[in-house]
Order: sequence, then structure tokens, then C-alpha cells
Amino acid sequence: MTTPQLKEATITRSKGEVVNDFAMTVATMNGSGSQTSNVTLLRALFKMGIPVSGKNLFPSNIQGLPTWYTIRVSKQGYLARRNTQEIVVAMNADTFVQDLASVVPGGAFYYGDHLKFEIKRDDISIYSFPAKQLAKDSSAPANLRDYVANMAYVGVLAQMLDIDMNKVREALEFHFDGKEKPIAINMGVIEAAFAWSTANLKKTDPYRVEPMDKTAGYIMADGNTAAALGAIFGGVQFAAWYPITPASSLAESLAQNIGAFRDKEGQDGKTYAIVQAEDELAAIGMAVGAGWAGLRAMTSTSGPGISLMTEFAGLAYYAEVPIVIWDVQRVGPSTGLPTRTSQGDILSTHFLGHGDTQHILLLPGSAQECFEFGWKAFDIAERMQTPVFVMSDLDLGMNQWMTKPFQYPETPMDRGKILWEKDLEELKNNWQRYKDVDSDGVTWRTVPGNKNPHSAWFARGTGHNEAAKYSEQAGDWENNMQRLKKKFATAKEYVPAPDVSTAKGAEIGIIAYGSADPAILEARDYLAEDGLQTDYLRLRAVPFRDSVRDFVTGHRKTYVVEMNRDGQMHKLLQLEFPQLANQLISIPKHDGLPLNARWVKQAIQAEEQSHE
Amino acid sequence: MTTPQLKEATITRSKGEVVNDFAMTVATMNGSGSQTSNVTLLRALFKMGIPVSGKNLFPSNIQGLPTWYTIRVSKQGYLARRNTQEIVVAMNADTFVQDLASVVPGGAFYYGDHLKFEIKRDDISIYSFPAKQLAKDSSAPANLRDYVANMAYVGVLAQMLDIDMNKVREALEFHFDGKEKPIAINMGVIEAAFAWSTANLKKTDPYRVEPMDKTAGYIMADGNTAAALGAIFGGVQFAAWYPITPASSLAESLAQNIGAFRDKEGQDGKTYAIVQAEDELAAIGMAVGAGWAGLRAMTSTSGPGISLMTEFAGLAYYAEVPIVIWDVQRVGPSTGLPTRTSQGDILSTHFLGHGDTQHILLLPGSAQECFEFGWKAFDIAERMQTPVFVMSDLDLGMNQWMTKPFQYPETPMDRGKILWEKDLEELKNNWQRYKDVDSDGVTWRTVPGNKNPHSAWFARGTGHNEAAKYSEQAGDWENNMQRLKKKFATAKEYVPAPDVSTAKGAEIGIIAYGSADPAILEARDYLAEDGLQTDYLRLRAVPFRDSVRDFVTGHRKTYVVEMNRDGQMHKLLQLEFPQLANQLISIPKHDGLPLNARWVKQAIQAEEQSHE
Amino acid sequence: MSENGHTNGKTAAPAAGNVQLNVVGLSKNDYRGAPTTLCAGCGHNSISNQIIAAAFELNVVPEDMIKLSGIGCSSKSPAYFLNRSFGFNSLHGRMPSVATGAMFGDHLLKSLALSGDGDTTNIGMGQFKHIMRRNVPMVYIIENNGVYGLTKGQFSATAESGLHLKYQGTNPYPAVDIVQEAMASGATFVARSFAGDANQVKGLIKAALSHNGVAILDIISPCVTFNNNEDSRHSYGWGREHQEPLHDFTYVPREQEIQVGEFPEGTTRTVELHDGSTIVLKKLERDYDPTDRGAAMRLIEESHNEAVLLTGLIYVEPERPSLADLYGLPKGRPLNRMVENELRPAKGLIEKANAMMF
Amino acid sequence: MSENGHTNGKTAAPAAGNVQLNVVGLSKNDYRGAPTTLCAGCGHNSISNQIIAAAFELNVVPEDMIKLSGIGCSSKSPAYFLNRSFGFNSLHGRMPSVATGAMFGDHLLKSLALSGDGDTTNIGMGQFKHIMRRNVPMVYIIENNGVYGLTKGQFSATAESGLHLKYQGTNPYPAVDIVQEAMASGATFVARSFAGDANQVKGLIKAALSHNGVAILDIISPCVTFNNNEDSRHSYGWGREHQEPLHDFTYVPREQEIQVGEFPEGTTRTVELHDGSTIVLKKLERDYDPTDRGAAMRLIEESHNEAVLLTGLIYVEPERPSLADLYGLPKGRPLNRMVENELRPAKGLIEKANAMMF
Ligand SMILES: Cc1ncc(C[n+]2csc(CCOP(=O)(O)OP(=O)(O)O)c2C)c(N)n1
Ligand SMILES: Cc1ncc(C[n+]2csc(CCOP(=O)(O)OP(=O)(O)O)c2C)c(N)n1
Ligand code: SF4
Ligand code: SF4
Ligand SMILES: [Mg+2]
Ligand SMILES: [Mg+2]
Repeated sequence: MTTPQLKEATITRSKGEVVNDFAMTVATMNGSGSQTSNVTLLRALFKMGIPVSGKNLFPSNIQGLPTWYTIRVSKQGYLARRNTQEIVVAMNADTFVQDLASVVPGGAFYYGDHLKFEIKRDDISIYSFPAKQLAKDSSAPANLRDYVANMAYVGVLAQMLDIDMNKVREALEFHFDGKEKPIAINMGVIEAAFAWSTANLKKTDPYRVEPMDKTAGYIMADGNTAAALGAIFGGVQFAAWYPITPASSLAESLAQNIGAFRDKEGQDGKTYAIVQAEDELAAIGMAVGAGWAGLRAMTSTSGPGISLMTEFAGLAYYAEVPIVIWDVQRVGPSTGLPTRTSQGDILSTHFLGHGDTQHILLLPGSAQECFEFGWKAFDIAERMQTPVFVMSDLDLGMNQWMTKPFQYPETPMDRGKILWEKDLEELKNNWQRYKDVDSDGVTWRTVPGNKNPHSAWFARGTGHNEAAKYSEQAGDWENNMQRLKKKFATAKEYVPAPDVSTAKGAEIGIIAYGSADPAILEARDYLAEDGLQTDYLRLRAVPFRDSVRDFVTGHRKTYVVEMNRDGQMHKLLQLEFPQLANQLISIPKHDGLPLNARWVKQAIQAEEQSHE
Repeated sequence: MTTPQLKEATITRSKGEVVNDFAMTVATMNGSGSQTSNVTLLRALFKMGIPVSGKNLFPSNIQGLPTWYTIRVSKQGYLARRNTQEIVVAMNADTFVQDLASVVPGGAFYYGDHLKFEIKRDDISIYSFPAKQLAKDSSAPANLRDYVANMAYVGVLAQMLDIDMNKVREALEFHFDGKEKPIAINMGVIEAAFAWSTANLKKTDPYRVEPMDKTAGYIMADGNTAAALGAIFGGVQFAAWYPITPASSLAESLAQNIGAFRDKEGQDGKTYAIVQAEDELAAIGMAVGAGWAGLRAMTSTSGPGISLMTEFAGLAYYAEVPIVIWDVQRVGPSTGLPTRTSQGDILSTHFLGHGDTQHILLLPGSAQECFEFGWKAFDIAERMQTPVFVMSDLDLGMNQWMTKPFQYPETPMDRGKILWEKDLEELKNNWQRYKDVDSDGVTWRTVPGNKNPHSAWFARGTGHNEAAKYSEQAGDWENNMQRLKKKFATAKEYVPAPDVSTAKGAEIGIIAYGSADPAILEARDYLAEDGLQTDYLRLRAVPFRDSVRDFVTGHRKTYVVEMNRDGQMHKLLQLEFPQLANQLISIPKHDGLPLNARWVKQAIQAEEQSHE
Repeated sequence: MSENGHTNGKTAAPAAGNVQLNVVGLSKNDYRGAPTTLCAGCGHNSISNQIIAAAFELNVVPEDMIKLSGIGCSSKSPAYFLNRSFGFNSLHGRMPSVATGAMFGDHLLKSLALSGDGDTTNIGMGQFKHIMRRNVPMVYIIENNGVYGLTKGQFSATAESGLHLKYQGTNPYPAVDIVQEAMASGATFVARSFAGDANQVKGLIKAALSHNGVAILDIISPCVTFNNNEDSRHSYGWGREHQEPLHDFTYVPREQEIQVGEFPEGTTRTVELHDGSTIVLKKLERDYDPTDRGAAMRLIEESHNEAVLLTGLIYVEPERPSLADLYGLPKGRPLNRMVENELRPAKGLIEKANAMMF
Repeated sequence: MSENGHTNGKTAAPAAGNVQLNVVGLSKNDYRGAPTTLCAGCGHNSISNQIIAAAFELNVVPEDMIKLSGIGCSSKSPAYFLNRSFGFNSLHGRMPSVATGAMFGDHLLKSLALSGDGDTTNIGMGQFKHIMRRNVPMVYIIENNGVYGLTKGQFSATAESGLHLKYQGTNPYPAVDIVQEAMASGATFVARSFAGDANQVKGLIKAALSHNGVAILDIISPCVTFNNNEDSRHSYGWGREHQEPLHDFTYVPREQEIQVGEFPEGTTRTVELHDGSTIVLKKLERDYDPTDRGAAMRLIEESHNEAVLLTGLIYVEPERPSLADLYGLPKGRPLNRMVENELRPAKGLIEKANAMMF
């Protein structure tokens, strides 16, 4: 990717000073506690009104391995990962050399002066600062010195990049929830570093920031917390989970926050239960039991957990039990790269389970949408009486995103087709669990606790007839399975419609989904700069609405950009629209990193040329 | 399906006497022990040189529910299931009425006279016989009377249909392994029934048999036993399994027979181990451990077990461990119909496991091929260092099939790319586990017990580089995954090529696989009779050879006939040949019954018309 | 019980004159299920009958119970009792997780689960152990026959070591003792019985239904069809009489269910199974104190050495909070009756959610 | 050992002068692994060192051992010892099945498995129980810290009931006692130790490596990072000192591994963990007889009541045949060395196969 590197570099330097348009990476060691410093920088910039994104590249261990945190500042509002960095802060001896090499020509390199290395580069600005000393001089207790040492680079960068110290304080106040002591200690180090920097560092690089008003009407959120809050507003009643990176924080923030929203004064007992199961088979099993018993039930996991949930997914599909399953995708197959992001579970999840199965997939594209699908998934699951998989990923789930504020659900809860005692009486008990009375493939259900003597039915994964009685009749089996197929077709109209944005005179289309979105938005601008207009359809669910077909039909070529090896969504589109197969071109990337706009641009341009 | 019924009936009756061309169903109660009687009839007919097939339609319970056994006698050599029966033997009160109704006009209805029902039909021949009395008169011990009562209908049918009693005896001798006593007792009842029939029954229906020479060079075998014997000739060293219908008999006959072929006089210890695991996760886990440790390892299961094997399948794919997995398919999703047949696991098994995975599938189409793939699967698995799934089904696995004799493996064992001490010394230890030195995507491996100090490597499901060291590098991940993709392409040339049979001037093609084969062969004749010539390609494996593309390209239309709801193989073909998508038409059937030729014929004709 | 719920199922109780009705106005018929499809003589059927009797005598309304099971002959049996109760015939070995989730749906219902030895101690061992740790309030019956009935007689983990079965060979592994596993996992109600001991089975089921926590009932329930011990004195069929196998797996003679009459506490009773093999039951003493954990553990060890099957209520810990208690569920209302305004936070709280973010 | 195998790894032993070599001519370095990536002060590292020492002192050739593990910090550790041994870092909770299969590949190798409490007693409970039933010959070490380290500190099933962790709240469930589970499953070698008791750990590993059967070692191995007990006297960070959380999950202070010096059999030793909480170890008496199962069971029950952790070799049953014995594997040769003419029946036998059919 050298070409774009130089390109970016030149773009920026040509103007002498480069304001609000660069990427900055802090290199530390896992476990050194740099997270507070990094989000503080991120939030301060955000509060200054400058569009920012922060991406944490961490190893699958707890302490001692290299980790990088990259903040992108973009006046254009580009939030995707950059391949290049103009500013690097080196705090980790193990990666010092490669970190130094990673700075673009003309960039800036900061490092703690406790790292003793010979530095040969003369094409960049070099700054060192006394991180340890500043920590030692601070009021922080001895056992926390290493930690507060990270605050030093916050102060130095604030001074060198013109980051507003009041915003830095605001960020800390938020982080420490207003607790004076930690705020004071951290702020102390930051201010000391700021002062030291003023006195000792002479700025020779062009990168700095200026306040803007581009973040008004946005919040900063991670997708997992957003999903948890969404579930809470969706009235989640039961969640079972098993820890796994990168999904753990979804269930953990659900457990930590649900009380604050759902426990009411003097109410007799809880309205929810969250259970840490012994594994994923048990987690989904509990969710299936709860869903069958009439609760809004969910589980959250990542690839390996999805694999273990296969048999239960098939049961829930066939017995028609509503459950919501969050798959915060990481790189597979197998244990793969637990701390890298991917969209690699699309195909296997859609077809999850032996026999003929098709599952609904929701595809959130932002933290805000994680919130929205957090509640909507329950409506769809209960309406369709089937598992609904929400396909998030590590980047979306664990990183901080600038996103629109969460909106209160615009529609009342849809509990779907459920009958209680009164309803059955009105029906004169003439009801059958699996009878398609509305000919939409969705049948009416009752749940345990219904006291009507005619309400009970026996749920099972074995063949059954409309009355839910055990049946080995060929006809019963065929009819029931055809109804399930009809139900899946019905679901089309209930799942979120795709999000389409067009450009004048565009002949080619781009289809993408999930966390690929920001890279696509940015890439479209680059392509336009180079004279290639593109329309863009962001998928938000499987099954596909008819508008997806129309989009593909309406374009000479449609590029399906996604983050996996086999072009999995491209395959699903091919299967749905075989006649259009030749117009659909797969652009897959599977390096475990958030998608990069310049790569997307070049990949599409390469394809365009190859087809000319 | 009334049209063909009448049709078949008329075809047959027009000739007055109907010889060697009818279907005969025996209706009994599960647990009543009719199996010996039924296979005795089947084998006697086979020994008479008449093509026969036997299909057992049994419930998912052990005793007391209805079960039907259908023997088809076909001078044309058609082995597929018929929808109609000319002869019915009723031994079960619970189904007497429907059994009576199921006889085609002009057919014959036999029943034990202990069943007291009013019989209204006058368009068929009715015969009753004293089953219980004949049993009582026999030398069978009291506790076995119910059982031997079933022998009565063997004798009656033998007499009424001209079945050769010497062949009946041969069948019994084989069944009881030459043990005089049981042979005598059973034969006694049969002869008594024969005599009774001669004295008391007057034949008024047209159906009978005559000796032919059409079974010379064939044997009768079930696919599960064939698969087990094939594995034995493939040098299987380790098998772990968990009981499940319809796969259990595969592992059980492996356990029962391997000693007779593999234990040698005075040899120190066994050359194999067969372990009944605690569940399917453990079964495949053990197989993966054994495969990694250098053994020819296998497991056998059905759909629910495959679902539980998902996570391990992904590990074996990514860590590149050779194992063979037999999926004797039954009707899913979920527990589904455990005693009905299906081809419903194709898609989910091909994509089994989260992340980007593609698995090799072998598709045996006969008992003989179950034997062949029984050994060949190991060669492919060890050559490709990946899981190989052999997709059999209940019909193929559990029913008796007229099939070509098992052939001794024509090629020596292929243990694939494996290095022992000497090999490493020759390489001067310059070897890396995952380095693609032959650029075919397949790398060289060593196995535990190799004493060369440079032989060891650490297997893992996490990201690794060519040296099998843990790696989170984006490049390592991408390269390794691309190599696996290349490996899958390489596999094309190692898997069995499809089986193509052509007809003069055929413009349309049929693609099918597995136990659908006999119905296709028969349907092609019917279509030809109606003036529609067809070529036929029987798939034997995924990935597809290039010849599959050529076949589809070479035909105006290609019908993909299979036994599932969603046209799963049709989908895989669409994905592989998107440009040909419009020429590929799916003909799926999922009623749990073996495929029926007239249904296939009509389905194809309907499609042909609809497209005119 | 819940604002829009009836308090009992009277509506369905037969008007019939001299049918005996219980306190909630139901006849025994109201507790029956579909006709069994299990083998004649299967111990599982005896147990189903005692479940019906126990529920009837306890005056439980069927709508106030749910039935759960895994996969197996044993797991089929919930279809053969309590037709008016909701039921879930789930997955092989995974019933405990389904039961755990279902409990939260309506924790005021009594749940009764049926499983087999294979379902529980082979594929299900993990979930079985964890449901006991969680003390999920439910009756958990294992119909223990030492084999996989539904898949035709393979050994399960509770088969005695050294047992030789006609089509299976000899079992090389030690048997899992369900009672000991339950003790190790801190189950709060641990009992064992024999399917043929109707009164003891019924009594234990009643006691278990009254326990607030997980109640493990290990009920020895012989498989007449496949627990067919080669070495036994007169296993059925020509097998032994004629020195060669009957060779028809599909023949299942119709047997009678085994019933052992009353026998006093503290005594042992030798029972002959269908295949002629025997087991020795030892009923706990009348004055045995089931709350003494140490004593229970010692007795179990001894019973191993004496090769007897201890029957009766072996251990009970009434006080430990059940999972429902731990989760502070509402006293009077099930979660599945809650409606939107109880479940969805008020509109204003969306601000709070956004404020939590930055 | 096998016709085309070397008998030891001399080739790789350093020529160095004063490096200490063992009987098979190897230095301790030949037993090391890659540098650890676990936290400084993690108990797991101490155990890795004792594995290296034990193998070196036992004069095992590394090529004669294999390493297995599941997933977790503990399961990562096989990468940090015995570089020259084959290893398989398998799936979470499923190592026992992989180990069982691998044993058949070359049953002459010693297999040593590492697992965690979550890996073994949560997701892995089922396979753990069954590997003990089968008596698979292997050393099975559980590095027991009561939490899920790698996923950042959630409770595992061995966490004490009532334990309160900063980010996890209070654990409502009783702890699984691995030793008791091992006894219930008939494990033939059951021991417990503490990671900081270097000599006892090393001694037990050596004994385990010499046992023919499954050897269960429950080694308490504190997680310095997440076993951070709120209620303890001085858990690190501002958490307690300043009444508010440090609020940076990513900060992991570097701690020292805890070491307890020698302490005599029969005595107890109170150990303070990094977070200031304490555990009490009780070493078995010198004259304790580990072959007396009844006694072992009683001691275990008592230790529960006294709330002490029994350490030492608690039970051993040397005679029970291992899985390798049960399967009659060759005395001198591993299966994975067998070649075509040993594995594929002779050509003539195809007739026999066809004759078996009809
Ligand atoms: C995942 C899965 N594996 C295997 C089976 C096949 N199967 C059905 S029942 C059963 C064993 C039942 O044994 P047990 O639990 O003892 O019940 P029993 O029939 O003896 O009463 C098995 C292995 C299945 N249904 N699902
Ligand atoms: C199927 C699956 N589920 C979840 C995970 C995530 N995971 C990795 S390690 C771990 C727990 C490890 O705990 P433990 O076994 O106690 O090891 P420790 O880290 O404490 O040494 C979990 C849940 C996984 N890798 N695979
Ligand atoms: S097979 Fe055995 S367990 Fe199953 S129903 Fe028959 S007797 Fe009962
Ligand atoms: S997190 Fe805990 S268990 Fe994991 S390495 Fe660190 S100290 Fe050890
Ligand atoms: Mg059983
Ligand atoms: Mg742990």
C-alpha cells in the first residue's frame, strides 16, 4: 500500500500546516493501562467538535504484548481506519523500531525518554519526553506510577497539537464520573506534561487541531454497550451468555446497566434475569427455554460460540422459538484471531444447523444501529417466532464510535402472535399451534403458565403436525417445512430495509454492510474524485428486500465489499438473484483489520480496469 | 400421485399375467420381528436372479408402532421406491384398513386370519392365512411364537408367487449362518405355510415371479456395513462414535467385523481402536486427536451429530488435521424424522464452522460405493490434510441394496505428505509445517512420536505462520487462508470424478447424487418413452470437477434433482457456476421417503412445459 | 395466580358422577397423557403412572406444571402423562439448560423433567452437573436402565463395569453413580428408587415436587428389550437355549412391568429383571436422617462396597436458596405476564442512556 | 523405541562445557519453551517451571512427551515449556477428547495436559468426567484460579460461593471441588497443590508422570490480575484506598509470583494472595495412606467443613488398567508407525468381505 501512503503524505504536507486531518498511533504494552489516556485524547478531540475515530489493536493476552491505539482526526468526517500514521507515540521498547519506521515522511514521532534507542530518521520530527519522571513527580501512589506515566503523553500531545485542555478535563471528569481525586491526579500529570512540553519542545511538524462544529448531534459509543442498552429498551427479560472476546462486554454492560433502567421503587422483584452459563450450548439452551416460556430472551457470543449453538439453532428454527443471538464477529475459522475483526460468519450462520435451515440476520452498521437492533431484534424474533442473529463485529462492538444519539423505540413492542386465556376463550379454544390461519407462514402460540386447559402443547424438534402432535407423516413434514419457507419470505417485510445513497450519473453500485460502512463512504469520495460515481446500498438484513434486487438490476456492475475471504454476502446475493450473478462482483478482504478506504478504492478501480 | 398409480396398474394388468414386475409391502408392528421374514423373501428373489430392492419404513420407536417393508421386484432392474403396491401383506391390526386401501386395483391382499375386519373391496384378490395357528403348530418355543408367525407369510407368498423354496432355504441358511436349529424351525413354519397355501388358497391375481439371470455379478448389501468394510480395507486405525439412527450400524459393524480382517495370528496387540464416546463433540474430538497423531481416524454420525461437531470441524479445517466423517443423513432440521431419509445436510456441512470454511464432501451412490469411499476417504483426507465428509443417507445406509461386489482398493494407501526422522534428516531439518513448498496448497507434516528434535510443532486453532508459530500478523493470516483456498482447489483433482451417462440427441441434463440414483435411472427411461432424451451426471464429490461445468454448459437445461427442501446441491452449483445459473433448475423433494421415479419424471416434464 | 389467569382447570374436569375428583376438582384422567409408545413392560411406563398418581394426589393443577425432557425412550415419556401441562421434548443431553431458561418464564410453575441415563450421564453430564450447582427448582427424574434404549441398547455410562450384553460385548468402564454425582455437585434433594416399587416412587415424586430446589431422582428402570444380559440364567430367546443368536434385532417380546411389593425400611430386596439378572435394593432405615451430609456420603461409599442399591431419600438440604430466590424474581407474578410498560423504560430514560455515552 | 526412531534427542543437546546434563544427555534448556506471554506473577508460570524441572530430573526425552491443552491463559502455557515436544492447543473445554484420541496415535508417549478451572469445570465438565472414567493414561493439570483469566476475570465454577470481585459482583453458586469430582469419577491419581509450593508441585508432577492412568492435579494458581477480591484488606489500585474504581480495565500491575517455603506434612500454612485475601493449605500427613479410598473421601468432606485446602497426593489406585491396556495396544510399537501391509487386509480377504454380504 505504498502508493496511497505517499499520496496521503503529499496531500497533507503540500499545505504546509495540516489541520484536523491525520492519524495518530500510540504504541504501548498490553496491561500498561493506556486506555484512559487514549479515550481521554479521543474524547477531548470529539468535544472540540472534530470528527474522530479510535481503534484499539490489541493482542489476545492480558499483559506484556504490544498494543496500538490509533486516533484518526478527520475534518471530512472520515471514521475508517487509515493505513498510514502521521503521528506516533512510542511507549513500548519491544516495538520501538517498527513504530519509528511507521511514521510517514514529514510526520512526528514522540517517545518516552526512558526508551534508549538510536534514531536514524531525519525525514520526520522527533520529540522525547520524561514520562517516568513526570509520573514520579505526580501525587500518584507508587504502585500506579506506570499507569499515570501514560498521562504524560496526553499532556505533551495536548500542548503540541493545540488540544483544548478544558476538553481534556471534561473527558477525565466523564471518565472518572466526577470523582475529584483520580481526576486531580491524572489531570496533574497531564498539566505537568503540558508545562514541560511548552518549556522544552519546539514544534517542527505540520500537524495540529482546531475546534470545529462537526460533532454536534453525535455521541461517542461502542457497539456492545449500545446493543446492551438497546436490549434494555427492548424489554429484554432473559439473557444467558458465556464469556468470549469480543462479545463479553455486551452481556457485561447489560448486567451492569439494566438495573438502572428497569428496577423501579418498591417493585416486587426483578423483571429480568441475566445468567452466566457454563458454556454456549447451555447459554442458547437457556435462551431457548426462556423464549419458549414467553420471555424476550437473548444470548451474545462470537464465532466459536455460534458453532457450539448449531444444534439449538436448528431446534429453535424448527420448533419456532423466538430468541435473539448476537454474534460479535472475530476472525475465524476456529479460535482464529480473537482480537481481530471480521465479517466471516455470514454464510455459516445463515445456514446454521443440519437439515434445511435459513436464519434471519440483522446487520448493524453503527453503534446507534446496535442500539436500534438491540430492541428491534426482539420484535422481529417474536413476530416471526424464530431465532434472529444480529451480526456485529469486534470493531463495531469494542471500539469507540462517533454516532448519532440513541433514539427511543418509535414503535410499541411487538410481541407477535401470542394467545392468553381470554384469547383462547374468544376462539372457543379452536386453535392449533402450527396452523397457518393467516397464511403468512406465522402461526399462533401459547406459553407456559396459560391456565386455559386447552392452551398446552408439546414443543419438540421431531416431526409434528399442525396440532403440534408427533407425526412421521410425509405430508405433515413437507407442509410444515414449506410453511417455514413461506414464513422466511414473510420476514422480508419485517426486517430493516437497506439504506441507499445515490450519486448523480452513477452506473456502478456498491453493496456493503456492518462496520465496512465508513470505509465505503470515504472510498466513494475518492472514487468520485477520480471521476467514478457510485451508488451505495448498505444491507441491514437477510432476507433481502426487493429493493436490493432493484439496486443490482439498476447498475451495470455492483461491487459487494466485505471483510471475509470467500465473499460470503456476495454468495448469498448470488443465490438470491441468480439471474444477476454476472453483475455482482465480490471484493473481499480478510486481514482482521477494520476496512481501509484507499484499499477499497483501489480494489474497485482495479476491477473496473480488468473488466474494460 | 393417482395418475401414475392407474398407469402402473394398467401397464401391468393389460398383459394378463404380471411376471417379475410389482411391489409388495408387508405391514407389521415394530418389534414383532418381521425382519428375518422380509430379508428372506428379498434374498430368495435375488437368488432367483430377479432384480429386487427392499425398503424398510419404520417408526422412531422400539415396539408397537406400525412399520412397513416394501420389496420391489423388477425385471427391468429398477431399484427405486414405487409409490404403489400390487401386493400387501397385513399383519398389523392398527393399520389394517389403510393397508387394505393401499392395494392397487387388481392387486392382491394377504392377511393373518387373527385380524378380524370386514373387507369391502372387490377389485382385488383377498387371501387370509392362519399365521398364529401355523406358529403354534411349529416346534418354536412358546415365547417365540409371535416371531415365527411372520414366517407364515413367507411360505404363503412363496407358494402363491412361485418363489423357489430352495432359494428360501439358502436365504435362511445364510441368515442363520448355517445353524441348523433356527433354520429348521423357521423353515418348518415356512413349509407348513406353503403346504397350507397349496391346499387352501386359489390364486386369482396376476402377480408372480420367474427365475431370471439378472442378478449374476451382484451382491446384496447395506451401505453402512459396506462403509465399515471399506474403512477396514482403508486401514482405519481409529474410530470414535456416538449412537444415532441411522448411523449406529456403521460403527457397530466396524466394531464387530474389524477383528476378522485385521487381527493376525500371534501379532502383538491390535492395529486399531474403536471407542464409543460420550457424545459427538467427544467423538470428533477424539478423531481429531488421533488424526493429528498420525492415525487414519474417523467418526460416523447423522445430522444432529454433525451440528455438534461444528466447532471441531472448523479446528480440523484450520489446523489441517485429516479425519473422515460419515454423515448418514436423516430428515432434519433438529431431531426431525430420525427414521426417514434425506439429503438435507449438504449446505450446512459444506460450510460447517464459523469463519471462512469449505469442506470436501464425498457422495456415495450405492452400497458398493460406500465401500469404495470407505477406504478412499482416508487417502483424500490424509493427502489434503483436512476433514472429509462422506454424505450417505438412511436409505443407502440401512436398506439392503443389490449392488456390484466390493472391489479391492486399486491403488496403494496414500498417506499424504508426512515426514519421519529420516526424511527430516534428508531435508537437513529445513522444513516448516505450513510452508507451501509444492505450491499446491498442501504442506508437509510430522506427527507425535517422531524422535527428531526438530520434528515437533504446536498445533492450534489460533493464527499461525508458516513455522506453525502463533501469529496475529495480518499478512500471516491472509496468506495462510489463501493457501487453504488453493488447497481446496487442488482437491478437485483428488476427489472422485462424476459419473456421466448420455443418451443420443439429449438436450437436457440431469444432475443428482447419492441414493437418488436409481430413481433417476428409472425416470430417464420413462422420459425417453415420452420422447424426452436426457443425459445424466451423477455427482460423486464436492468440490466439482471441471467436467461438471462442461456438462451444464453442454445442455440447454440441467435439472438438479435432490432430496431436501432448499435445493442445496443446486445452490452449491449456482455458486460454483454463476454464469450458468439460469441453466440450472432445482427439483427438490423432501418427504423423507426414498425418491420415486414417476415423481421425478413428472416434475421434470412439468418444468419443461412451464418453460416452453 | 395472575390477573388474567384462571386458578384451576375445572372447565375441563369431567362432569361424570362417580369419577373420583381431587381437591382441585380434577379426575385422574385430567392428569393422563397420550397412550405410551414404549415397549410393553418398560420400567419407564411404571414411572409415568406414578407421576400421574402423585400429581393427582398432590392436587396440583396440570396447568401449573411444565414437563421437560431430552431425547431417548425416557425422554419420550412426558408425552404419556399430564396432557394439560406444557411440555418441551428438547435436545439430547441439553434439557437442563432448557429447563433453567423455562423456569424464568414462569417461576411459579412446578417443573418436572424426565431424562435417561445416557441423556444425563453421557452427553448430558456437563449440564446435569451445572443445573445442580445452580439449584434450579425442579424435579429431575433419571429413568436409569444402563443402556441407550432408543438407539437399540448400547452401553450408557451407568452400565456396570464388566456387564456383558449380547450385541455390545463387555463394558470396560466403571459405572457413573448418579447419586454420588448429585452429592458431589451439592444437589439439595437426592433420592434413588426402583421403577417397580410403585409406592416408593410415588412418595419420592411427591416429596420432590414439594422441594424448593433441584430434586434428583435416580430411578432404576430396566430396559426389557436391550438390557439383555448374556450371562444371566435365562436371557430370552434362543440365545442361550440353543447356543446361537436369534439374529433378529427387530424382535421385541412383550413383557410385563416388574413390580416389587412393599418391603420394610432398612431391609434389602433382591429383584430379578426380565433377563434373569438380579439387583439388590436396600431401603434406608426409617430413622435415617437425610439432612446429614457426612452420613449420606459414608452410606454411599458402603453401598458400593456391598454392591447394593441404596433406595429412598438419601439427602435433602431444604434451606439453600433456589435459583429463583437468587434472582429475586417477583413473589406473585411470572415474568412472562409482564407487559410493555413494565419492561420498556420510560421515554425520558433515553436521555440517561445517551448521557452514559460521551 | 521404534525401528526408525532415535532413542534420544542428543543431537540437540548443547555441547557447552559446564552445562548440567541429565542421564539422557540433555540440559534444562532442552526442556524449555518460548518466553511466557502470561502476566508477571501469574501462578501458571511457576507451574511451567516445575514441569520443566520435573521432566529434566525424570530424564524424559522431550520427543517422548506430548503436550495438550484447551483454551485459556493456563491452556496457553504449554507453549512455554518443552519446545521439543509435540503440542496441541485445542478447543475450549474439549482437550480431554483430543488427548484421548492422541493417546492412540502413540501410546508409548507420555502425555501432559494443561487446563484451567473454566476450561475443565465449566465448559469442559462433561469431557473431564469421562476422561477419568476411561482412565486415559495422562497427566491432567488444572491451573485453578477460580476465574476466567483470558476473558478478563469472570467467575468460574471453582470460585468460592460468596466471593465478591470488583467487576463481577458476588458469586452465588457453590464451588466445584475438582478433587471431589475426580474421586466421584474414579480417577486413579488425585492430588492437589499450590502453584507457590514449588517442591510439592514438582514432586507431584513427577509422581503423576510415573502413573499408568489418569493423574488429576488440581493446582491452585492465583490470577494476580483478576482474582482481585474487593473485600480483601488491600486489593490493589485506588479501588479501596480512594473509594472509587481505578476504572481502567487495561491496567495490570506487575506482580511477583507467590512462593511458599517448605512446610512440613500434616501442618497448615496460610498464604496471602496478591489481593491480600488468604487461603489455608493443609499438607497431608507423612503416614497418610493414599490408597484408602474411604479415608480419602472422609478427609475431603472434613476439609470442606474446616475450609482448608488439602494438598498432596490424596488418592492413588495404581492397579486399574489404563485405556491403553483395555484396548490391547501393541507392547512395543505405536499405531502411527504402522504401514500398509499391517493395516490393509490382504487382497484375498475381499472375497471374505463379499461373502459376508448375500
Ligand atoms: C445429538 C444426538 N446424538 C445422538 C442421538 C441419538 N439418541 C437418541 S436417544 C439416545 C440415547 C438415549 O439413551 P437414554 O438417555 O439412556 O434413554 P433411554 O432410551 O435408555 O430411556 C441417543 C444416543 C440424538 N438424538 N441426538
Ligand atoms: C467455545 C469458546 N467459548 C469461549 C471462549 C473464550 N474463552 C477463552 S479462555 C476462556 C476461559 C478461560 O478460563 P480458564 O480455563 O479458567 O483459564 P485461565 O485463563 O483462568 O487460566 C474463555 C471463556 C473460547 N475460546 N471458546
Ligand atoms: S427399548 Fe427399553 S427403554 Fe426403550 S421403551 Fe423399550 S424397554 Fe423401554
Ligand atoms: S490474567 Fe490471570 S491467569 Fe491470565 S496470565 Fe494474567 S495472571 Fe495469569
Ligand atoms: Mg437409558
Ligand atoms: Mg481460571
